[in-house]
Amino acid sequence: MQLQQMYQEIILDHYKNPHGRGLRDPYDAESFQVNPTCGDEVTLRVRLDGEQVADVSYEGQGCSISQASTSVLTDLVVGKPVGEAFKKLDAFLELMQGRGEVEPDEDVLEDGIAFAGVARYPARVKCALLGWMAFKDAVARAEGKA
Amino acid sequence: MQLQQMYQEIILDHYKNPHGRGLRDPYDAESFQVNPTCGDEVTLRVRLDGEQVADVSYEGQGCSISQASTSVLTDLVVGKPVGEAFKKLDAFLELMQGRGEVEPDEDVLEDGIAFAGVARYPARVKCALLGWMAFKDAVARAEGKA
Amino acid sequence: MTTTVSAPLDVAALRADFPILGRTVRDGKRLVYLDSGATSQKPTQVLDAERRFLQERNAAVHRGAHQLAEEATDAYERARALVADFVGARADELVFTKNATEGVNLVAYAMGNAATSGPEAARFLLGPGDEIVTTELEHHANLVPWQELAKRTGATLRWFPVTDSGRIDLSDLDTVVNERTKVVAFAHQSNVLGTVTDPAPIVARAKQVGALTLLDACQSVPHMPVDLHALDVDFAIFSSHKMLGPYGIGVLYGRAELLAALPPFLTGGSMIEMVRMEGSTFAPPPQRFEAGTPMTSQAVGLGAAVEYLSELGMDRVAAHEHALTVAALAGLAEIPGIRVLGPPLVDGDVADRGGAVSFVVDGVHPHDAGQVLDDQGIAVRVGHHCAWPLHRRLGVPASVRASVYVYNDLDDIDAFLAGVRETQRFFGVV
Amino acid sequence: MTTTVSAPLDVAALRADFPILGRTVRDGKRLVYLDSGATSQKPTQVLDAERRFLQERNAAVHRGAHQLAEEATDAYERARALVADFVGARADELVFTKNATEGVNLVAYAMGNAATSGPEAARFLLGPGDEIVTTELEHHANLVPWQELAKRTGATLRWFPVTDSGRIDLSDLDTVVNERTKVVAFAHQSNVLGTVTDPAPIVARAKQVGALTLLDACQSVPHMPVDLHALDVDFAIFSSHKMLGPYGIGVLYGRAELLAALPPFLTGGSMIEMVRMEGSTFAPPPQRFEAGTPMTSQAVGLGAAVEYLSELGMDRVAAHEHALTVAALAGLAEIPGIRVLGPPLVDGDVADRGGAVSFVVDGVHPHDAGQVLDDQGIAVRVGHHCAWPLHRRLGVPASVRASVYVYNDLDDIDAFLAGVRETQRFFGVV
Ligand SMILES: Cc1ncc(COP(=O)(O)O)c(C=O)c1O
Ligand SMILES: Cc1ncc(COP(=O)(O)O)c(C=O)c1O
Repeated sequence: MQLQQMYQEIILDHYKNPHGRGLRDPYDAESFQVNPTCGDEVTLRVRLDGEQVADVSYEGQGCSISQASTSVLTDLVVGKPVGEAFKKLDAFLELMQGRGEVEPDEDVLEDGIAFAGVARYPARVKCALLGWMAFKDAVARAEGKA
Repeated sequence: MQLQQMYQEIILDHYKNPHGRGLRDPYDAESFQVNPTCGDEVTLRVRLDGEQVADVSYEGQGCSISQASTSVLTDLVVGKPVGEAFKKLDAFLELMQGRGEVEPDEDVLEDGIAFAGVARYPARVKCALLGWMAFKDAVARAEGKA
Repeated sequence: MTTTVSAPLDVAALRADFPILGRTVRDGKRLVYLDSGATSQKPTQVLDAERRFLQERNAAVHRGAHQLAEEATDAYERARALVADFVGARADELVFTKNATEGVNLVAYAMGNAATSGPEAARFLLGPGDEIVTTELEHHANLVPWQELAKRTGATLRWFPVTDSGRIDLSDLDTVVNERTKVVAFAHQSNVLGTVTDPAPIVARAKQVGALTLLDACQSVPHMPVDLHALDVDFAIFSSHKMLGPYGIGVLYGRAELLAALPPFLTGGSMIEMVRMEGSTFAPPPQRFEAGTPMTSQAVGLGAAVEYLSELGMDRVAAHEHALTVAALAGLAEIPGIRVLGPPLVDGDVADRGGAVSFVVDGVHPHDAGQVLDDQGIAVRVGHHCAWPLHRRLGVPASVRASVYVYNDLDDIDAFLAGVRETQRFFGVV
Repeated sequence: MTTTVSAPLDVAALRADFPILGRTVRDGKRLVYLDSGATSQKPTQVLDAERRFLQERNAAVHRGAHQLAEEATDAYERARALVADFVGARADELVFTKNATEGVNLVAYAMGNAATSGPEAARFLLGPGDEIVTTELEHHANLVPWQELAKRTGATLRWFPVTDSGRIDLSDLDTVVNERTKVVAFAHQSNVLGTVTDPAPIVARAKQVGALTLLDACQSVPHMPVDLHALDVDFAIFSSHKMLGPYGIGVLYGRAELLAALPPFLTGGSMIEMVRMEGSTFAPPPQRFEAGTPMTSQAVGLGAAVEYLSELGMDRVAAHEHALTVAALAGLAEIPGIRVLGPPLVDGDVADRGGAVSFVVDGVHPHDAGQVLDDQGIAVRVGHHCAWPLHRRLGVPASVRASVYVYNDLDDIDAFLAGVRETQRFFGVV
């Protein structure tokens, strides 16, 4: 069944037990992103500490894919330098836009490699990217401020 | 050749030697009509004398069909009661919109029956009606005034 | 619904006209197409009509004097007459647009253009203090153009709320539609809930206060007999692609007298009377509203679609869909953890409800539910179905929608119901 | 023109792709189709591509999550990429409209909407004192929308005059386009005269004063290689039906940065970001400008059309048409009593002149001339060809236009020239 390729155990685990969920203070910038076709939304906050991503907190509603990928995002970027976080973002973007043709690098994406199956469903790619786009936007805002 | 059916001698004669052409004073009302696809136009004046069409004068540019049919119009309506003129107008309209299926009545339309062939070319029907529409409009204006 | 019809649709036979239904998806699953509310499939007869036109008599319409141009113009205008006849209107009351959305925008922009038009357009004038009325269950196509018109003119947008069971709440009709109201725009049938609204009380009240009415008939004209003159609305819109016809063409109906006074919207070739560099005058309707080269072959295809539907009989189409809808609702009612949006079955039946069944599965996001259904070959729509405010009103971010048409049968409904149970099983919510 | 091409078009072979050319008209006359300037015929490959799409993968694009919807969306977006590539643009710079006319209206209305939009739209703002520039040879589609925009905003419309030989007169370029100019809209190739205008000086001057440029490429994109990035215009429009593609779809090109700032025009489904009853926000381009269900299968057909044209090679297409145009002009020059509009042959050739040949026959009204030609199976266009001011400027109420495309050959030109002589004979002017 193809479905199992998309809904990997890792994804369902993150969906049922999301990491880092909830909005926290203090934060440097916040981003609100919405998926216009399904109405899914995320509000995501970033706190930077110099060049480090000190915290990412978020709240929102959405499908298993969008919720799980935001949870994975926090695991991947919190505590990392912004430059490294953006490398991961680029790798995740490449994976998701690869139509299932891109081989993910587990060293970079860790649990994120579970989304390889999602990349074969173009309509779901936006779901997987929702939190990541919010992160990108929030960091840009935070750096704009600084 | 189908063409001869459309360009009857009568039509070509009226085209080359139009009756009643030129704008004359006095008049009760004037109408300007244009064929939006080809730019053909006619300015037509009507003078009523009580219930009689006392004069129709016109000027314009257009194809043989539009010029000839306006010439025929003046022959048919000048000196006639308005009611009779409108009966001829209705008969001519019916003929022209009949797609070549309507048998014209020579007693009513006289030279106008020559246009039976034109009715088979829908794109030319508007040409044949240009002067007649101007006449209808001018009479309505003249009567509105009176 | 109490339609009495001689014989039901012969679905097995007519499915042969839709070769796409024979294909498989997702590793060999039979395609169960339940997304006709978004767009319908098109029968071979429609495709053939369009192709025949293009290979035998294609030319620019209303512009040429040669034989091909004559034949093309005849085919185009014949299609207009066929469609007009299908909805109880006169041919010159029908404007071809690119889709239903353009139709609403046409009316909204043309009303805005009344400000720079002659006195005959004064009845369409709109400004601060004036009100535009719509409803909370509208498709975005019948909401956003009015929001924008309000923004451009300073008029105020008001709306009818929606009841818990998903019907337009008309209890404040006389307040919502009042002397300040210029136009009332509402859906004949909701694309999410299937709820059918009787236009009569709204039209009566609008007439009382001199407001215009616009009926969104996108989900009614394809699915039931509709007689626009009998409904007595001022404007109506619908889309070809939802009624077995081609993409790229929709219809705006306007009462003859109103179209005659309405200022133009899109301008350019074929809609003019006279053009000078200094300014232009415009042709009478419907040409005034059909700027540029029209969707010629698509009109011919739409003509073939209404011929196809007329042959089936719209009463029979409605009865058929009603039977499928009742079966779907009855089946869903038996599955715990399913919340159906809109009017429920009462004693095994429901009135004024067309064939759109939207629902949520407790514990499973609609997107995820749709994915499991898709994996089984069942094509449904997930999301807010371009009716975001309605979803907000009903307290759900999104829903799953199954929508039926002439080619669906009870096997499709059974497959769908089994698919919903599989969704719950897959996500472990049962 | 000095296009060097390896081998000329194999017209005899490609005519087999256009079955309509095999039909007869007016009692068995061979059809000589010389009205491609109005609309082109469509090859079987285009019809097949559209039909295949509809019978194999039809579903609503950008809205569904099921497999059909995925495949349909892919096909639609692949078509956008193909067309973008064909005109040297990026896919996200291309908006699908219903025809070219809608494209001009889109820009004109969206500029008008800048008045009620945010600060990012300020560059499009227009009011009294501002100027819009067009030319005296424009098709009504690139004139009337600007007249109406001027009327709505209080801006002033100005225009470049036309020289006796039918070229845009740029001698006052620096006066006509000045600091008050907001937008300059002009045709790449005249649909009446065939005159090709080099955009470079106009674009350069517009940039100097900060004005936008819009290129009407309706008659250039189908007939010659066009690279929009190289031409450096801000907007451009063209129509599918004139380039072997389906009706019901046109293209608006806009530089990415401009589309990103341009306010929406048509509003409704699929172009929104977020909708509340109180107001809405909008998606990024191109979606922002594609409200409602798009012309899905038509986009696929247009994609197939540009593949077909690319395979022929646009250089070869241009060279082929040039040869036919020169033959037609040379033949007409030998007939006394014919006045050709636009640039004449000089030493047997003419530069910057595409395949539209318009003329008047002394003593014979164009409508009558067209009728005689039609009677011989020759389909030409008569009238003002939606360029009324140009005809007024040239001192004729109307003209006869023969326009060629890939499927025409020298036999067609010979038949046409014989037909013109027959016209004179029939009306006794020789
Ligand atoms: C130069 C030019 N501009 C604009 C148009 C309008 O194109 P459409 O009618 O497809 O909108 C045409 C064709 O009619 C044209 O030839
Ligand atoms: C009720 C309703 N109104 C309007 C529309 C818009 O139709 P279209 O997308 O064809 O313009 C739709 C379909 O999407 C609809 O269901």
